[in-house]
Amino acid sequence: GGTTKEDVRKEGGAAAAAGKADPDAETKKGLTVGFLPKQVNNPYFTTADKGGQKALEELGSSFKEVGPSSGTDTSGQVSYVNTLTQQQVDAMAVSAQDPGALCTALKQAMGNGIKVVTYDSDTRADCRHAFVSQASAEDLGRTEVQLLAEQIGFKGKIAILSAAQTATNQNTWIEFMKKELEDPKYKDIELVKVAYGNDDAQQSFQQTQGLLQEYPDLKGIISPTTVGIKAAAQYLSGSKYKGKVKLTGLGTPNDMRTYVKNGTVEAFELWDPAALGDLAARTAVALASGQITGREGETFTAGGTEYTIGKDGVINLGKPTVFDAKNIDSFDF
Amino acid sequence: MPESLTRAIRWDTVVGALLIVLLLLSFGFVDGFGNALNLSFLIGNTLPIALIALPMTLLVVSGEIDLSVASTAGLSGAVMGALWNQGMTIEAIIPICLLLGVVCGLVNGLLVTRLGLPSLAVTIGTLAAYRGIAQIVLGSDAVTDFPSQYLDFAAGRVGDTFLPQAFLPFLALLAIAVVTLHATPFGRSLFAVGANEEAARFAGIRVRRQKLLLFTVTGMTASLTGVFWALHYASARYDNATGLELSVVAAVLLGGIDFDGGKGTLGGAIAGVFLLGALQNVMSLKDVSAQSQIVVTGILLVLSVLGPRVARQVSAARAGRRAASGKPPAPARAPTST
Amino acid sequence: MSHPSRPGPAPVLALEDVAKSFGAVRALKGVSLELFPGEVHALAGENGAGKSTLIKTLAGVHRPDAGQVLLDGGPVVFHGPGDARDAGIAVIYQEPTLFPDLSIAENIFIGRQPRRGLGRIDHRATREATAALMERLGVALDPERPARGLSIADQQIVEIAKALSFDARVLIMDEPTAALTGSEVARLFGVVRALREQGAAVLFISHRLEEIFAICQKVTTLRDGARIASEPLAGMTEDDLVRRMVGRDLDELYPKQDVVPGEVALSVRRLTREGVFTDVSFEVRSGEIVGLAGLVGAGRTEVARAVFGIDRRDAGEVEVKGRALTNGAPSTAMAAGLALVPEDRRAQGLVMDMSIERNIGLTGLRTTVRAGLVDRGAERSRSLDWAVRLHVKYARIADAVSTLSGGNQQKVVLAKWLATGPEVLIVDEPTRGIDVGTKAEVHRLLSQLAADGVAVLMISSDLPEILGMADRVLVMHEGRLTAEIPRSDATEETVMAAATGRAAA
Amino acid sequence: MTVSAPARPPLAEAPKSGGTRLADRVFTMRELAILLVFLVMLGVTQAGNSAFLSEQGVKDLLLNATILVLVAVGQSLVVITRNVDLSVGSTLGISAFAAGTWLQGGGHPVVAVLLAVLMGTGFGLLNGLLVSLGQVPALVVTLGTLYIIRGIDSIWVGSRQITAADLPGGFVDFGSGGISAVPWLAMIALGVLVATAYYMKHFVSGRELYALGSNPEAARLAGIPVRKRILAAYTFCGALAGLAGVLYLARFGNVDSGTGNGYELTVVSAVVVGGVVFTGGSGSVYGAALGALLLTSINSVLPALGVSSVWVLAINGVLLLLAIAVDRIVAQRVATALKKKPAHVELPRLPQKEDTRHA
Ligand SMILES: Nc1ncnc2c1ncn2[C@@H]1O[C@H](COP(=O)(O)OP(=O)(O)OP(=O)(O)O)[C@@H](O)[C@H]1O
Ligand SMILES: Nc1ncnc2c1ncn2[C@@H]1O[C@H](COP(=O)(O)OP(=O)(O)OP(=O)(O)O)[C@@H](O)[C@H]1O
Ligand SMILES: [Mg+2]
Ligand SMILES: [Mg+2]
Repeated sequence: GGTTKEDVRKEGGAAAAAGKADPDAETKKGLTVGFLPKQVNNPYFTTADKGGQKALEELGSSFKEVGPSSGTDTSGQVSYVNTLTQQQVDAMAVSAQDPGALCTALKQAMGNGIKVVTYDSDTRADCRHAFVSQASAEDLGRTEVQLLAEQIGFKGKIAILSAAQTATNQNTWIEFMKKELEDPKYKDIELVKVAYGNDDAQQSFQQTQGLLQEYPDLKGIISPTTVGIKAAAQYLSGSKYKGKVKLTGLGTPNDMRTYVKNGTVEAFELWDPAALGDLAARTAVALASGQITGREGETFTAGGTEYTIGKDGVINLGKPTVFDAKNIDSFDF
Repeated sequence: MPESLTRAIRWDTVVGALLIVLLLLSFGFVDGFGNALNLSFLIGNTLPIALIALPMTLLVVSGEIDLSVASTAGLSGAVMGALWNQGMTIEAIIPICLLLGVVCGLVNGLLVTRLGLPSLAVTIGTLAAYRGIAQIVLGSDAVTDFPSQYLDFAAGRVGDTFLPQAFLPFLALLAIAVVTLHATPFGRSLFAVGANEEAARFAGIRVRRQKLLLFTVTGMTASLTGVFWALHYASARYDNATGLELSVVAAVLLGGIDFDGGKGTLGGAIAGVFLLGALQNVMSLKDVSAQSQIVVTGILLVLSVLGPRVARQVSAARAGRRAASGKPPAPARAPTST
Repeated sequence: MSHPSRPGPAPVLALEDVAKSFGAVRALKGVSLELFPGEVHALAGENGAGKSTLIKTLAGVHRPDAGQVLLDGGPVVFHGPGDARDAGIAVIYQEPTLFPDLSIAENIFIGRQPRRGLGRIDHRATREATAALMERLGVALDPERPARGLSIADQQIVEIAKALSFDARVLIMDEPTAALTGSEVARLFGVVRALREQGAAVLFISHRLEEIFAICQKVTTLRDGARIASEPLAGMTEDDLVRRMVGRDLDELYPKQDVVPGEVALSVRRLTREGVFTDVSFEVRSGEIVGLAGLVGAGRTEVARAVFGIDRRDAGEVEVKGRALTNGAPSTAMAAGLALVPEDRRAQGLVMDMSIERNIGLTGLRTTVRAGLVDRGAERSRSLDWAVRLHVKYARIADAVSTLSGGNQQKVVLAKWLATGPEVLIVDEPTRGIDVGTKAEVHRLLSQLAADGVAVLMISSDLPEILGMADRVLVMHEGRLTAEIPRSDATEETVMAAATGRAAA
Repeated sequence: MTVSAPARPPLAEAPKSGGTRLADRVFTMRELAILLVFLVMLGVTQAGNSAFLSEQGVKDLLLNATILVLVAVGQSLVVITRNVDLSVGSTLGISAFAAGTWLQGGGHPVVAVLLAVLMGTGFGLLNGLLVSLGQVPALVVTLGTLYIIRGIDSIWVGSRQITAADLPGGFVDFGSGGISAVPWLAMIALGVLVATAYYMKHFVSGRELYALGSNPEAARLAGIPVRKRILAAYTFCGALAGLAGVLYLARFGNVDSGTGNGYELTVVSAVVVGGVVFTGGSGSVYGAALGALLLTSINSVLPALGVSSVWVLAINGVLLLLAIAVDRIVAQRVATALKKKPAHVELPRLPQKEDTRHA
């Protein structure tokens, strides 16, 4: 008689949030908040963390950023959680490479009185106080399908070019895309394949080529990853498929500007990463000030907007922005 | 070269000394380094590298290399997750994973010893293959709900001390490895195999069998590491431990193990592993950025080979001077009879 | 000028009071030497006397610690082997230095290939020049064949061809004949004589004294790094020369003891390895020394390898003391009491970077064990014991064997195998590169072993050694045993006849 | 002539009959084996998907291979000298970024190419100096410089990136353009490949690279300028990595601090698959290039056949193993053929001693 999954399930998990929130508590100053992105030197995270830094300066607290130089170095990220714990920051904002791997270290941190906010990419709910979500996964998934469907006239084969197969957020969005496609108005659209480019330019390139060779009558591609969409756009713009195969997904305006202008891409979307960092920072400060504890239903104000904490301590940033030839020049990130 | 033998011996003591100096300095001057939690994290995070470094050192001494270790670890973690999801008991899963590691190692070993392929090439191939199989087995799942007594063992400490519980079994394995390499006939013959395989064969050493055994043990240790990794980080994913092979290789090289085979000590290799681990820990605490840490690691590696080289030249020059000064005055030329 | 008094031509190349040390070892202690055009000069001395070191100093491999090298009477400093080569000095080193991946032609002409327009290599001319050289040496090696897998003898031939290709003013040869049989040696000497007549200066090293007397005019003897004498050979006897080298009179060179052969210890039946040798059967009895003769490439070494299990046999059986040996398993052969002293000491006999102690200890790893661990004390005393018995000249037993002179390395190989206390001993060119004094030692040892009941199979290209030591001589020709000649009938003529296939069975 | 031996066949003729062809076959057969594997793979894929070898498909195949071919050619030179350069990925990344920064500032593309090549040359020189002057194991040194260059790159680049928008349009178009199915980039790579191969076969210094990889000690004794040659091989390898960097920029229109990360294993695989032996002295640049072509094509073949991405990695690994195993078996066949054929063209009837004496 050993231990099986069933036995463990019976034990049940522990809830993270404890204590009582005081919405009227004063916002503390002089706090230190450590940002721990999936990877330093990643433009997306740099923009996000800059947003966090700005918010913290505004609130009179200080900012620091640490992180591994590789986006797959999970053990490296764990040791950085440990480093922040040792340095006794007041709160940390973490974008987790792995939902489970950081748990032990994060729990140690929470045990030492450090408030933990995850942003962009979550861990298990019991390993942090709150999660700042870039946009509701449902919104993202559904709007991307809507964007593409309009571009291809609600007809034809489409494919998805994702990042790694394990990317949790990608997978959630893809689930919602599939749900959206069940709507009868998409009855002429067929999702033929989900390909994985592992957030690597060359691999995303070759996956795009493969999709087009396998389905020569492909009408559109959704790539819900900034690396993937960029690589796919670069490939399309240099091939005979330029303008014929529609491409949309998540991308940054700076990355995609050329391709929107040269007609490879009509429209794509993204939330503002700086706003994400900003909210993560403000949530961290609110937690450290005792204004919230991460329980469902608590509310707090950040940058003039009131946010309500949803189920499992999730806070949604809002709707993503759609970029196209008309508005793209007014963004710079 | 006589120096090259003594070089290995000297270099591993240098690395050991460096490690001690670093530890002493860090205890004294780095905030947050000396507390039990940090030390346990430091050791816990370094353990996977140290574990794999044990058989890797033996393998490298015998003139081979296994780059597939990280993938084997990932595969065993993935299989562990998949079987766990199937509802098997953890007590049955772990032996299966170890067995799987044996098979992985055996495949490497057979390809190298039977087909005579270079191990570097073979294990680059299996590096991809094993990781790929892991991906097929577990897909995008991340399994986290392993039983807490196992998780606690893999992440927990001995009482209130800084020692992770898993460190004690590691010490036992280390002792076994040291004795095997440096005191048994088997280990001793590995040095001969690494330095001159043909001469070893002529001396009646069963080269192929030994190598096969080493690859198998390496595979098993790698899968043990994979199991430990999944429990330590409470997460079984197909991409667990990606890139670990390079860390192991770097640490082992730093410890003075010669990749041409036939040279090195386990003490040096393990000192190298913990030196790198401790250095990274200290640098993080000191807010040295990840990028600069990479540069420091690189410089350390270059110095680890240039250092002994310079030391050798200095000592050779000194010996030459000594010999020259001890020489009697040149004798008068012997008369030639023709 | 070193010798203003001397009339006649000036020396092309000379050493003046040259000293060279390796750490604590003083390999050369103020040695002088002069090489004149049109003269073959011998360098004689025991193993480790400093001959190779002297040659490497002339060749620019080593820089002398003191003293100088004179070229055409003026001092020169060679910064590397390239400088010496450019000065017209061609060297054959003691150990072959070939590039296994390159063809024989490229091995010979590397760096000096004939060119055509724009500095491109003229491959055809290279090939033809090589073929011409081979013709000159009377050996039909294929110029396009890669050097990998050439037998030691063939390697030596390529080395000789390389040295000849320089058309050098000075030709230096460090034991070029050690691996060659009589006919190739004769051929080589023909070429050397021709060169001498064309005015080249030649420096020649050999432990076979008859060779020195056959082609040299002058001899310089070294002992312990110091020059003993430099004198004309005319009027000297072999004993004179030996006395200068060793400092005493020589023991009998072939101290063969008469023994009554015991029972069959090694039995080889219908042994075949396809394409290499066919249907080889013979027996060796306890107490017997059986010689295995043949021309270079006849397949003797291959037979020994297959008997010991290094190579797998395609057919046939091998029995040691009635126990059949597993195919391709040297470890079981060793367990049965078989030992093989291989012919290529660097590649097969020794781990060059390992200490003398551990090299000898390598064959005893399974016997010098206590509680599963290596018994270091026993290992050291076993190694010391044999190193002393074989007069290995070393500084410390923990030194790497690579620091030993060639002959002393050979002794370590012997020690390594004798230490196993074999019942059947196969020695492949056991005295290659060993000086006369030690050679007698080795012979006495083999003789003693036989007297103690060990069965010895001795492969040698040194015909006098075979004739002097063997109770029985087996002769191979092109992969087959062609004759078995009892000691009483064995003469140079009978053995050569069988070896060249003229008396094929 | 010292000796007359009428019984022997004329020697100058003998090699031409069997030897030359055999020796040539030794070298070409290994490459043929890889080529065969490659062609079979293409054939199977074409059968499964007729769009695969369309004009666009062929162009894609060639484009995908270009960068790896260049780096593999450089790497093979280093490996032939019994060394290795693990830092090529880092060099590629940093050179690409340097070129990108130059172009971003409005620089001329030709200068950008020169800049990248120069940068690569510099790092190659550094590696070469460390390895040849220090006479230390190349694996360790270049693993060290891999980290160092990568670190410097990340510190310098930070989170900046250069995208197609920052580059002159002509430059990016050049990256994907060409004459029908043959891209410009592939032509550059082919030019470099053929020139290098010709140099390696027909120039003394090229042959010396083989020699010193085959037996370094003998090379020293033969008076080959060992350090100079090793230095040259590393410099060339670095220069090609730099060139590959700027082509990468043209091709992908995008660089950041992660560009070229982990590339060293791919390059080493390509070289090994291409039959360049790690212990030095044997193999050819054509083999390395074929290895690169094979490896990159696998990544195109699998998606084209509609194989799920989940399987790609595993199949990749197995194919890699298969390729080396096939190569090995071919090599063994050749070795056996060599062994069966005696070293001696024909065993000469050795003349009696008296015959030679009369010289
Ligand atoms: N590289 C080296 N390092 C240390 N000692 C060396 C080295 N080379 C030679 N020696 C020592 O120098 C001495 C002379 O060696 P050398 O090789 O010149 O002898 P030799 O006369 O050629 O002997 P043999 O007949 O055995 O070839 C020996 O004691 C040897 O051990
Ligand atoms: N390792 C090897 N690989 C390939 N061919 C070899 C190898 N060793 C020997 N040969 C070839 O096999 C043939 C038989 O060589 P072998 O060494 O057995 O002859 P031998 O009678 O012992 O002569 P030697 O006097 O050279 O020792 C020769 O033509 C030789 O070139
Ligand atoms: Mg010598
Ligand atoms: Mg032989």
